[in-house]
Amino acid sequence: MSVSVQEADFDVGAEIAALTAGNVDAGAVASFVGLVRGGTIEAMTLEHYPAMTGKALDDIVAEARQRWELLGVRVIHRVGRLLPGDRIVLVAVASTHRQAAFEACEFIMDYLKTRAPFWKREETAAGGRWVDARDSDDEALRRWAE
Amino acid sequence: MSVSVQEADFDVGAEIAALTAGNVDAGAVASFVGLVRGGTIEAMTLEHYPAMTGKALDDIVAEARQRWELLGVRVIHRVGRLLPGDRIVLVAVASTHRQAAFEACEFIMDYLKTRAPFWKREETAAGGRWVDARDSDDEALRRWAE
Amino acid sequence: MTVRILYFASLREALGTSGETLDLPPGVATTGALRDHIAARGEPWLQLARAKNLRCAVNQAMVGFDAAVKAGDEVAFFPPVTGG
Amino acid sequence: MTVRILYFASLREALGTSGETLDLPPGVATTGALRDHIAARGEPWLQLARAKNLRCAVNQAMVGFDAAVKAGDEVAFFPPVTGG
Repeated sequence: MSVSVQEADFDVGAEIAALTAGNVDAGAVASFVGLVRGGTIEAMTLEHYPAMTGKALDDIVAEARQRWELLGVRVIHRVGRLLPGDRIVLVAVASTHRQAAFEACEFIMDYLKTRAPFWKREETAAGGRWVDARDSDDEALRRWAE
Repeated sequence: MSVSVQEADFDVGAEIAALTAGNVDAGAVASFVGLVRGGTIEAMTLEHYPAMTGKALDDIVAEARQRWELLGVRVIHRVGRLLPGDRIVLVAVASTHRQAAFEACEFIMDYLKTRAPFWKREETAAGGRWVDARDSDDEALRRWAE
Repeated sequence: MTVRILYFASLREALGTSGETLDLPPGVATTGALRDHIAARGEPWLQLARAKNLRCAVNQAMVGFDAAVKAGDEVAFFPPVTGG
Repeated sequence: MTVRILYFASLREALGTSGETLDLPPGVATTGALRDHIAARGEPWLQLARAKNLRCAVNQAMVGFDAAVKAGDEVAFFPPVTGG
């Protein structure tokens, strides 16, 4: 199972290890963990579009597998209310060599950030507010255009 | 302590978690794990130049910290005899945003592959042989030239 | 013959509802036309016309505002996504 | 006045030694000149001249073959690195 959307936290080390277990060709695992930043933020709630989320993530992973020779992909995205320091997302990619693993991991994150139906709402002492999309995320996506 | 050279295995999840513990600005951790590939390889021995290794890795990390705004860097490289599936290297980089974390992690791996004094010797049923350097590693390094 | 419409995140809050079932009026055959049809109700629905970078999906796939809409479809309107 | 010389990996194996202490001969003032001086002994030391992409370090920092060598330095010769 390569994609999960869940309220529960996840075990980064176990997920990365599981990705290459028993696969003798796996020489490289690139991964990314996104966390709730603190500062003025007291909590963050992740809303999503349940009927679409899994499908959108599956499509992103399928697209990455078409572009690169990958031995394993794992995507976990949490939803619900999270606190500063909590993990939000894990993307881990196994391949024979590091270049494919790094590129595919970045590709999946860039697509996830702009195409997967998640929305963040921050709580601060001053109240709640929806996080604005960042232009830099759209720019990041553009480098993968063919 | 950001750099370790050791015979012992390491705990990827614990290392990644430690990198951001208590740092409220850390929103992103990119990491890389390199593993011994199997197939015809029965074992792999990592030789190094002990007096130079730690210094070379420290220099690479310092260079990455000059180029990107990083909140934490961890490099662990194993030496000695390893078996297929064993972890060889971990590079993990924490930053506020993902782009810096990914770029610095790739930069450190590219430099490590071409500048850190480690040498791999493979054992197969046919005997032992020293692994040849890959031209693609020199090419990977060139993209960071200014 | 109806369509199911869903609203998410700040748009859901601004509209005060997470969705509705709507008879597809004659002549409304694209996501853009459907958006304009709903916005024409006036406040708070004008949000749909005003929203900067409104996004939409038909049957759980992101599409543009020229995408076809037909009876039985699930159409979602939402602001740019911010997960990850 | 001597230099400490180290050999690693396949070069160490080919030479049959991991290092030596050598009197720095007059006129040998660079890593390249030191390499040629050692290679001039004949086999197996000719490996140093023959080796494709030989690398070297002075006092634990990688340098080119035009780098200065002076008494007391630690000079290492080795094949391209293959860690990671």
